[in-house]
Amino acid sequence: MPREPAGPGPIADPRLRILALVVLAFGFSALTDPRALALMVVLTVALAWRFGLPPAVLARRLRWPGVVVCGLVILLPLLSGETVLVRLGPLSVRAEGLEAALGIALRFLCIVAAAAALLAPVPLPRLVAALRALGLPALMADMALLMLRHIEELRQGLSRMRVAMRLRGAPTGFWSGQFRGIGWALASLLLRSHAQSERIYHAMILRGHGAAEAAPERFRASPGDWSALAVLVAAGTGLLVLEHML
Amino acid sequence: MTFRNVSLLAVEGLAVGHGGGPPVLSGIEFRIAPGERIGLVGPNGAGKTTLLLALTGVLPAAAGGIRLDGRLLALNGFTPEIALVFQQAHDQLFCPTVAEDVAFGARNVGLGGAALDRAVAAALQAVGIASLADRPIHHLSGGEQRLACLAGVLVMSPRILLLDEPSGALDLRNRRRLIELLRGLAQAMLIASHDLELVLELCPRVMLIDDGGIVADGPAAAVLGDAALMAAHGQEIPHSLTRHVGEGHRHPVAGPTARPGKAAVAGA
Amino acid sequence: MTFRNVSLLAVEGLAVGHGGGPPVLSGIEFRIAPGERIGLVGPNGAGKTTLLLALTGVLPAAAGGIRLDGRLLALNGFTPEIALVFQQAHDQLFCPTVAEDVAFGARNVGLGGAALDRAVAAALQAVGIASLADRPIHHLSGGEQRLACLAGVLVMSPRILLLDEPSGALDLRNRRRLIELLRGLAQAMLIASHDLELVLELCPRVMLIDDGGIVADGPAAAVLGDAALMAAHGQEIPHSLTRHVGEGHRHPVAGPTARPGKAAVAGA
Amino acid sequence: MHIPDGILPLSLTVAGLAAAAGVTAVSLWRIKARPDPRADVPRAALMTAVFFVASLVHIPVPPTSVHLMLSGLMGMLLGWFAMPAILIGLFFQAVMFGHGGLTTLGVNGVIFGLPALAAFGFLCLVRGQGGPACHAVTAFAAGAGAVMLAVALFTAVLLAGLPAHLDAATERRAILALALAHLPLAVVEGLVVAAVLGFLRRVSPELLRAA
Ligand SMILES: Nc1ncnc2c1ncn2[C@@H]1O[C@H](COP(=O)(O)OP(=O)(O)OP(=O)(O)O)[C@@H](O)[C@H]1O
Ligand SMILES: Nc1ncnc2c1ncn2[C@@H]1O[C@H](COP(=O)(O)OP(=O)(O)OP(=O)(O)O)[C@@H](O)[C@H]1O
Ligand SMILES: [Mg+2]
Ligand SMILES: [Mg+2]
Repeated sequence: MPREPAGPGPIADPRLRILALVVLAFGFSALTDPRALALMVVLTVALAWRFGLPPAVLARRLRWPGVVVCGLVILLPLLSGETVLVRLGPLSVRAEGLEAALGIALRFLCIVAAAAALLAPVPLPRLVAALRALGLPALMADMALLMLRHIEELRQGLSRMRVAMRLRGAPTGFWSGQFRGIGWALASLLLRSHAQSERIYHAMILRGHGAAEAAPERFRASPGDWSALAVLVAAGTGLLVLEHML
Repeated sequence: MTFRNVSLLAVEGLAVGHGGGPPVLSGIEFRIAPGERIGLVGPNGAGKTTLLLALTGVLPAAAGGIRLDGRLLALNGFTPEIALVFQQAHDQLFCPTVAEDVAFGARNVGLGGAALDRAVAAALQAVGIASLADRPIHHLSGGEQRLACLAGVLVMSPRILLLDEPSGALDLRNRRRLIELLRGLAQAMLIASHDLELVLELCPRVMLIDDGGIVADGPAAAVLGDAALMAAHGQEIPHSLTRHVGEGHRHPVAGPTARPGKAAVAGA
Repeated sequence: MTFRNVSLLAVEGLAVGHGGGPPVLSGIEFRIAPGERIGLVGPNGAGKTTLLLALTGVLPAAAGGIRLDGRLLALNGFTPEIALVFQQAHDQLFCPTVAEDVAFGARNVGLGGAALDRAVAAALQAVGIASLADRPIHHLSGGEQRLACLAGVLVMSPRILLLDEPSGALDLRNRRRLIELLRGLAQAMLIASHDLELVLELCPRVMLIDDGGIVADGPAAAVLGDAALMAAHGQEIPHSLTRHVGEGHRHPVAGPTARPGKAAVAGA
Repeated sequence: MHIPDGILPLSLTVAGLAAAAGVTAVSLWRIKARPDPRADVPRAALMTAVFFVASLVHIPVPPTSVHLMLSGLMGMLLGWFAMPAILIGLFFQAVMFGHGGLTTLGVNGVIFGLPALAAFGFLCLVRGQGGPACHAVTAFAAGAGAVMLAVALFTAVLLAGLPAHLDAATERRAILALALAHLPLAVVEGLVVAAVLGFLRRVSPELLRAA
């Protein structure tokens, strides 16, 4: 089957995208020195530009974890450290805490941006296949693919069931005993899925599942992919070395 | 006391879609009189289910509104007068046993104690599954599940029943039984179905929807018997309206399969 | 080269049930000739799905056996000659995209590389959904899903197709398209359906099952047109076999709803 | 309770990854010891999908709304499949919504996985004892307990990973505040889990034994 490239950017092979991301993300997470952090930001901006990361994609990924990070970034300067910079009434902003908070915010932003730039364009099933090729156990890869396949269907099933509850007057609000209703809807969905999974297993056997060791999907990395990976790995390790030398 | 020109439900210039997308239906305009039974037909993805959901007030209207007895329906309010029986029975049944599932709605319209028990028993009796009261929902056959759904909404004494594909997956015996049951109910009904024979048996009036609006609304025999209209919207005339002489099985309209190169895309 | 008395599949005294329970069907005995199309009708819970599953070898036989070309079928073995299209399309499609789902079976019959790609493309072409190859499975309409299921089994070049309720949830346009498609295939087929008009159009021979066995097996018009037999097993004669004169909608047999006090219990 | 990227030092994220990999290896080894490990994959995958979807449901808890965590329930229904299932779920949450993080996948896996396995062990211990009321109480305890255990692990990891300028009193206050903030979630989750298990026990007890 013809395969479209994994997305914009110099790496087409999703396996190499994952490897590059692992090196960069773990490398970034070890940086604390302000100069290393500055270089990290420069590298991330270059990466986002080169891989064509749309700002909307990044913004969507920042929403969830952003809450936790924002909480820390606001609290840390007030709670942590001795050197008081500014007093705001009963609160005082301290240097060590501020530094730690800035580090956290920058590392968080850069890792999320790098992950979004490298992985967001790769379709999820392809990502799972790439992980399988990198050594993810077959059992987990199969689970992941089957699960992906059913998420949308189940989401619609659950929302239809909740509409059905509301149409028959299920009260909303905290103290309405609706937990039992939610639990029952969830249990119904589980029962249904259990029966369905049996039929799916039959469908798989009927089309030869396990009859032959199906060949895992092949990936081909071009020389260009490898050189781009080498550049990114060198940049990531370079930052780590810099952090330790400074 | 039922006057045809007294409308129970009035839909006025309604436009409705899913989750902020473009409207699936627009400019929908019709009235339902008390006790009236209307068939709703149209191809896969025409918006039959969408229309029924909109009438219950679950989907926000992009334009227009729905009036019940002249009062405007509130979004996401609870309107026990309008009841929906879902296309898939298992989406509607979520309690462990039949009796509990029927009691769920009854409790929410304010019944309790002995009155609750009486109402549940009466509803089960009405659809003829009194003997299944204590059976777990998941051990029922398809036909029984659909009857349980019906009992679960009848117990709230609705004035309008919205039925989505009521005969789907039923065998002919269960289908016939369902038809007899529906024929015996006094409520107004809107029945969405691909089963045109069922529509023909139950509904004096039929609405055909396609291309985001109502394309025909009139007496059942006139709408369903109009070969040109039906063919234009991917339907076939029901067998019982064609003049068959038992000499085989010829279909009156070749239908859109005659157009070459068109895949079976409908719902998109 | 197709002789009616050369049997492709022979079922001999088969009894089969679910998970160690009592057999749902027993004493099943019939033969299918190459290229023959047989309809399988019967009420909800009669065991149509069970029989089709048994024929593929995923359900253990309590007695008897199934022979393909004279060889006995092994339990849970892989027999690409016999292909089943499930009642619920979404149970059968488990890969992320249409092309991958079709390739799944092809890979397991030993295809690979360019031959695999060619076989997948040919199968998609045959059912007319070549343009949907890279679409995710859950973005397909019901009709398209069923065509994808069919492509997924056709790619393994089966000699017998088992179809479970192929027209369920399809609108008339998609149903008509499916009928034309099936009519054009050379494989032998066993089609379980409540849609008697479809059975009548496709199958010269019909088997009626009920009460745990085959109660009738013969030419379609004879079996489906036998009012007494059909009524006794909760069926109705299809409209196209009754001599209608378009004067309304009367059903020829009152059916078992005439028996009082009998709930719509069928599947149990 | 997902820990995002960028907060924890390298040593902790790598240790978390190693721990998660270890627990997963043990789980896979136990699964492979079954007569037909493949037969359970569709079931485990589908149930995982149910949990993934259910964890996106908002429940109003004044003044905000919470998401179910459900790791206790996963442990009780999936058994040894819980850990691989949780890792897969976390990976997709991170990749699809940015919920959690990629470097913290291992740490988060431990935070959610250990309570799941603890609930599984708890269920094995008390299996089949007492009447319906007793069952409801154990189910509530398992559901709510799993949440509290996860909160404890979350807090411990966070405090270990933050810069060491915090004094002991601040740490104690932070732990207390976090525990109190999650109390409503624990109660909600306990109630939902009790309802799910009560339903399954009445309607389909074999599902509870399947794990
Ligand atoms: N939850 C949803 N989100 C977005 N779009 C939807 C949703 N449900 C339906 N649609 C779209 O709305 C349109 C109408 O769908 P609807 O289900 O109302 O059709 P229908 O007439 O009931 O079809 P069928 O005969 O197959 O039941 C379709 O194009 C469908 O793709
Ligand atoms: N997985 C199962 N476990 C136990 N019993 C089952 C199972 N599936 C079906 N049965 C029972 O076997 C009998 C035959 O069911 P089957 O699904 O074969 O009927 P059917 O003819 O296909 O019905 P329908 O027309 O509704 O599809 C029924 O009594 C049913 O309750
Ligand atoms: Mg619909
Ligand atoms: Mg069946």
